[in-house]
Amino acid sequence: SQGPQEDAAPKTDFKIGWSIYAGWMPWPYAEQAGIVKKWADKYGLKIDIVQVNDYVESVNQYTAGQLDGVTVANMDALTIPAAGGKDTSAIIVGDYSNGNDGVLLKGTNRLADIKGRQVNLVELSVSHYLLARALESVGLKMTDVRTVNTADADIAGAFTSPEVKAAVAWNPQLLTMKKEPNAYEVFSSANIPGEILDLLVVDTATLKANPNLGKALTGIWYETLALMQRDDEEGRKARAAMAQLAGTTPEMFEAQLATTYLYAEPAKAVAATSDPALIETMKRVRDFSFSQGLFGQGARSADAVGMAFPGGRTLGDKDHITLRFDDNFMKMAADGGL
Amino acid sequence: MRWINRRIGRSNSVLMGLMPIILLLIVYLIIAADRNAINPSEKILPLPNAMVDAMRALVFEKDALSGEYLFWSDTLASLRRLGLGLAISTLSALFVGLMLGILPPVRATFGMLVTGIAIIPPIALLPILFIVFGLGETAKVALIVIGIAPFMMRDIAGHIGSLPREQIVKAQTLGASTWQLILRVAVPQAMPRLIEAVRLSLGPAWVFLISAEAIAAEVGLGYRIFLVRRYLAMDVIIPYVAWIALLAAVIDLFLVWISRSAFGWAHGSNR
Amino acid sequence: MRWINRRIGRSNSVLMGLMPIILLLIVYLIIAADRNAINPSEKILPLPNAMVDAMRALVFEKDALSGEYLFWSDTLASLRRLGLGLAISTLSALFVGLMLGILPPVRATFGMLVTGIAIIPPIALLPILFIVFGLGETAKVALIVIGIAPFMMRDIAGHIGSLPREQIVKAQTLGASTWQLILRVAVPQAMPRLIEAVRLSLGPAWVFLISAEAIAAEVGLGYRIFLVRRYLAMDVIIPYVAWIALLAAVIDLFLVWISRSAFGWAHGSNR
Amino acid sequence: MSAMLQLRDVSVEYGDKIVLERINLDIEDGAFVSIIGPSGAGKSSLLRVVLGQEAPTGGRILLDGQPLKPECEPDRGVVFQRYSVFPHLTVLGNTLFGFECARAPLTARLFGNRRKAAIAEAEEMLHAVGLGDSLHLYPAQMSGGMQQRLAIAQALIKRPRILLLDEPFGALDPGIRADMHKLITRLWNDYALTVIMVTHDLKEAFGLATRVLTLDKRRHDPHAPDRYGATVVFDLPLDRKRGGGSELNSESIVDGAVIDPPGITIDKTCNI
Amino acid sequence: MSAMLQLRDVSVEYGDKIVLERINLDIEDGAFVSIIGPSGAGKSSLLRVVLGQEAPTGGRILLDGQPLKPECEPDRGVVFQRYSVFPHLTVLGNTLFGFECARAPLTARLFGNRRKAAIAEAEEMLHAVGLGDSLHLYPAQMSGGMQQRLAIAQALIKRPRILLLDEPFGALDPGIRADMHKLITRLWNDYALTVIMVTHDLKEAFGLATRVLTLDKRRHDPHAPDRYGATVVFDLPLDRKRGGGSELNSESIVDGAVIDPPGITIDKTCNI
Ligand SMILES: Nc1ncnc2c1ncn2[C@@H]1O[C@H](COP(=O)(O)OP(=O)(O)OP(=O)(O)O)[C@@H](O)[C@H]1O
Ligand SMILES: Nc1ncnc2c1ncn2[C@@H]1O[C@H](COP(=O)(O)OP(=O)(O)OP(=O)(O)O)[C@@H](O)[C@H]1O
Ligand SMILES: [Mg+2]
Ligand SMILES: [Mg+2]
Repeated sequence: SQGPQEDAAPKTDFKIGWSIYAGWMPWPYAEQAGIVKKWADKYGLKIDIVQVNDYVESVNQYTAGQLDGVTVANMDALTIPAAGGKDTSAIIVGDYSNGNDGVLLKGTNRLADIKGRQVNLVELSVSHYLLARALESVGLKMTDVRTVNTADADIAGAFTSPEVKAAVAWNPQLLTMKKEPNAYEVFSSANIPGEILDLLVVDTATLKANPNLGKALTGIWYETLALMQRDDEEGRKARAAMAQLAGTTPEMFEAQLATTYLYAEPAKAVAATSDPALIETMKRVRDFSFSQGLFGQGARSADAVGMAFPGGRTLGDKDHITLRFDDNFMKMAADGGL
Repeated sequence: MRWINRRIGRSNSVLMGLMPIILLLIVYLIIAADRNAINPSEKILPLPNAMVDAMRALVFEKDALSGEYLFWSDTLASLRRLGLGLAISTLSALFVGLMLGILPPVRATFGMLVTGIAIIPPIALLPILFIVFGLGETAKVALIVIGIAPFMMRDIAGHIGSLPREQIVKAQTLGASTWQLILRVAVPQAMPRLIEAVRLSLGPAWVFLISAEAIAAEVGLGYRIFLVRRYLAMDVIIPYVAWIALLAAVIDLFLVWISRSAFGWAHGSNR
Repeated sequence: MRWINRRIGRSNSVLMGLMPIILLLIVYLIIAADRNAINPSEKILPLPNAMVDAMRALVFEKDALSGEYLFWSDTLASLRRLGLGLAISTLSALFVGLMLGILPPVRATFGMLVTGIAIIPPIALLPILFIVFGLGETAKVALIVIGIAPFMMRDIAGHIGSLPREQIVKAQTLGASTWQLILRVAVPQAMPRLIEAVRLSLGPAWVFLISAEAIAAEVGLGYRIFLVRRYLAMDVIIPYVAWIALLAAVIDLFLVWISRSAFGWAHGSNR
Repeated sequence: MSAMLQLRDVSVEYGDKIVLERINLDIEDGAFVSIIGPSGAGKSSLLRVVLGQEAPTGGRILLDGQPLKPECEPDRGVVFQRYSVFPHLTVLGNTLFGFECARAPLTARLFGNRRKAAIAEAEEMLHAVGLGDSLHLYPAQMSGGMQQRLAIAQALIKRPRILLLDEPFGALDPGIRADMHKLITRLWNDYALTVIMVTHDLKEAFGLATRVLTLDKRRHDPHAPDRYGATVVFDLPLDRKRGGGSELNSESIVDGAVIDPPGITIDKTCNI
Repeated sequence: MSAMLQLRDVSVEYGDKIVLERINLDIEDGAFVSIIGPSGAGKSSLLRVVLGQEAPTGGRILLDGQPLKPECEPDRGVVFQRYSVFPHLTVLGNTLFGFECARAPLTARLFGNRRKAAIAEAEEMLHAVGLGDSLHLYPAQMSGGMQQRLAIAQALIKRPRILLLDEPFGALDPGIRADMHKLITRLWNDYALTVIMVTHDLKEAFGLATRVLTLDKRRHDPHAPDRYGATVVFDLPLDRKRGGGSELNSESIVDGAVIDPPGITIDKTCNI
């Protein structure tokens, strides 16, 4: 059985799931470029980077124990594995969405015009959260719009339909949809910097039993980031390869990276993780999730799921901490201790 | 007595049929209890009490936002779409299947096209479907129809095409025109098969309905399932799937009953 | 001459069959040209030259990273999964269908279960499927099997169940045991129907394959379609779908050919 | 005037197998032709081409001097060897079918008084074939002989110009068979039908017909049995005329049959 | 010793319709029983219950003193009224089927020498029924009479203890029919079979059998035709004995038949 509370025995084979998103493309690139193997060998491990096409399914599979780690947004880490009782550690805070998610309206560039419209979006996702924040910013309530759940793979196609007048989406779909004539981006994650975080999470028990896994993953991540940040031929080549892995052109990929705030240096990531603002953000995300019923029917209060932050600070039920922001490995990377 | 010759009575047959289903339920309960013992907030294989808790709100409580009983409005919306999709598919299958099966020129002209449509996976061409049918109810019904009608057409065409040639000849010697032959010989003999085809298509129809509701919807059984999949709420998904299975089983039994009572000649002991 | 009696020759029939398909193509071209004239960056209905451009890289150029021709490795991967799924479904349909069709006790015990499984939409239970079968090839093949095998089983069971009772009786008077009767009477007569069932299941099988590849895969026709769907790259999707249709049509013709050459007795003019 | 039905060098082949070889035949209007011949000779095949169900592989068939379309017309009625009736219609429904097609081109169903009239006619015919008690049975609920009688009633009630019968009375007991002989003779007389009947019962063949044809192979190559086809080896005009009584003493059959079995003796001198 | 096959108050009903009513019958080992009776009387139904295909609605059937299982056993062979052969097997395959089941319990297929021996035996039987030239045809490629002969060969080759024949020779021409009579008589003689044969040909019934049964309704209510069932109204033992020649002068039939039609005269004094 894959019960997360079990004390996982030390092992050497690990599976890390990822799905296509600008901020996560370093993972498959690292695998193809041999960076994964290099670090895995260094710690005597075998790390399998598994692509799951459907983002929700990748997180579900992680929750079900099929994967040891997965790339996930902060809100989903909270509502799927953590709320499902799976003790999860976020060991890498990779980036925050700085315009990668946006609210689009057709025929108007005033956000307030969204009132009364039907909005297509992936319900209960970060898009939903972004919409809530956008409405809040112009004094509207969730009940002022009608949401229509639309699959992320189909939202670009759906947006071309004349019936659809408003949508919330993330990249790369967002870029495609922006090209639709008459479409305006009226609100984006750039308006709420640092609230939509993209993480790498691993099973806490597995990590405890195999600290080397955390070290190897962190090592892989920052070596790859350093490579892709370079402005020379090699850096360009790396980015072009990632673009291809994402099924797009280098230009489109660069455009997506431009709206992704990558914590390229581990020190910055450590700073962001230990910043009390993160607690504030997670509280807001949590309250939103609870109000939408994302903690399941059993949860009686927003405090049902406990979170831990660097420096021993916590949020919610201290006895049931299932989401831990763990900056130890990023610190090691910052200190060159890997 | 040889196994082929063992006839099973009606009540026995129901009992025996329930056995493996009850067995599966027990296996599920054991595994689920096991997992729940290890992780009290286990989400993937919830225990019945968790399902009951989760469903109670959906079934008995008005939703704060919409003021509706979600479970029932989901059911109603899905059944309406399914019913419409099935009805359109059945009628078009009867019509096209008959033409294909009995009129060689029609078969020559459209047989390949129907096969082609049957073969193309509609979910791959969704964007084009959006353009043609929009995103509303039409699109959902259309996806069901595109998904199952070609299969039904081919099935009916095959059945009609294999009617004994003697019957066709006989009808013509009795003065039947093409139209009369279709009306009085082909249609009535296609009916039991059509019901059979609807029964066989019921599973795929639900698949397409749920796919359609997963793509864009505000209400519906498939909508709810895909929505709560976002937080792995199997305590809602499993009861919903069980409910779908129950609805489908009822429709299935109803179809069997219609076929037996309206087309008894097709069910007589064939000697 | 009455329409029922017009026999169409082979070559005429091919010509007539191509007509509506060519007509559809022309309609597509007109609409696409129209849309492209209005919006030069039209994405949903691309013109053929755009498709050729988009496909050239996939078909003829090695992918820099993997060193593979993407189009061909997609095709290979999908065909392998499809083939495996179809093979397993066919074998299990033959086996289970026979047992259900010919042995009343088996039908009583498992008929309801098979109907139940046929009715439950497997995509609603995807999370459980992937948990049970993992994220590898097994899950994709399993989705195909769960999607189409129950239908095929019911179809074969129905066909075998409606074999003339005289044949079963006759075989027994000739000394056939249950096993011999299955082997020599039921199996051979189920074969042409089985091929027919595979043909009818081909469409659904592609749907399930693509659904599976949409969720978890790194290569495959459905994977590519869903990958580029994010960018609304219909210039890749449409050729891919056309290719799927072509592959399916070839498989279909191949199955017809097998059936005709191996089971000629089932295709003789029925007098 | 030339014969109504003319076969000119008609041959039928199935693949390599030659079944009928260069058949030349003239059938006059109002004839009652019996066809006899060994099993597998091609009697049913001959009926099929005359019916228009199949086109002959070679030769021409003329009806009233016009080439026969390879299509079945309502001027020809048929009773198939393997009596086929519509499984989804009751006895009455099967019998009414011909009327409904003729009298209701659009709906192929009759209502009200026209339906009553049609039913009366159908019931009379069904009584004549002994199915008066079984009006509402489906074919699957009937015995072989009953289905055969239904097929006969179905074809006879239309009074087709040419009636093609393929062993129509094979599955009937002598009593009913005699009734059938009377019935067919009466209809042939009253409606000027032309009848072509395949039978294995020589007495029936000679008793009812105005002409008996024997179909058989003229040549037989034991090493290549499919090489030569059958043709008309004997063509025997009889002197029975329309309007005359049946040559068959049906009475004697009825008397000597099931009702009174002890009366039957096997008469060795009976040379049929 | 009691009779091999005993029917005690056997009745058969389909829904409300009473078909057979309280039939009591003893059939001795080695008997050749012909059953005659009007169409729809229940002859085929009687064969079906004796075969074990259907259980009687009432009464008991004993075989060798044991209750008969409602199941078909290989000790009983059958030729159905609507001759049914396996459509997916050739003539040879259909005939070999019985051997293959008996001699290869696992594969139901014979190979090598055993197959050769079986084929030789099958070919002999097929020659006897006149299908020696058609070994590799499928049923769909054969005429009605050929299919019927195949069904006969298929049943006879197994030499079952009890042979049930439902109008086995109905679709055959007189020449072949005479051959069949000889064949069945020879097998009945040589293998001590018990034969129960339904036929409409009285000459056949009386010529071949040691006993003739007539099945008919004893009472008939014209207002409720389904009210009363048929039963055995006559039971006639004949003096034909196993080993004796056929009472039927087959020679005369062959002589007087198709080969030489002009020799045929309709003998009005012939009282069958
Ligand atoms: N499934 C059924 N339902 C209702 N009635 C039936 C069914 N099967 C047979 N019968 C009736 O049983 C009676 C006897 O049928 P059976 O086939 O035994 O007659 P038969 O003596 O063999 O006649 P034939 O000489 O015409 O073959 C018929 O009147 C028929 O209508
Ligand atoms: N589809 C076919 N393919 C090959 N041969 C065929 C086909 N149909 C019929 N035949 C052959 O044609 C010949 C004549 O068949 P037909 O049915 O006309 O015979 P028949 O004279 O009616 O015989 P019976 O008296 O037995 O009914 C047979 O030898 C048969 O094998
Ligand atoms: Mg014939
Ligand atoms: Mg009978």
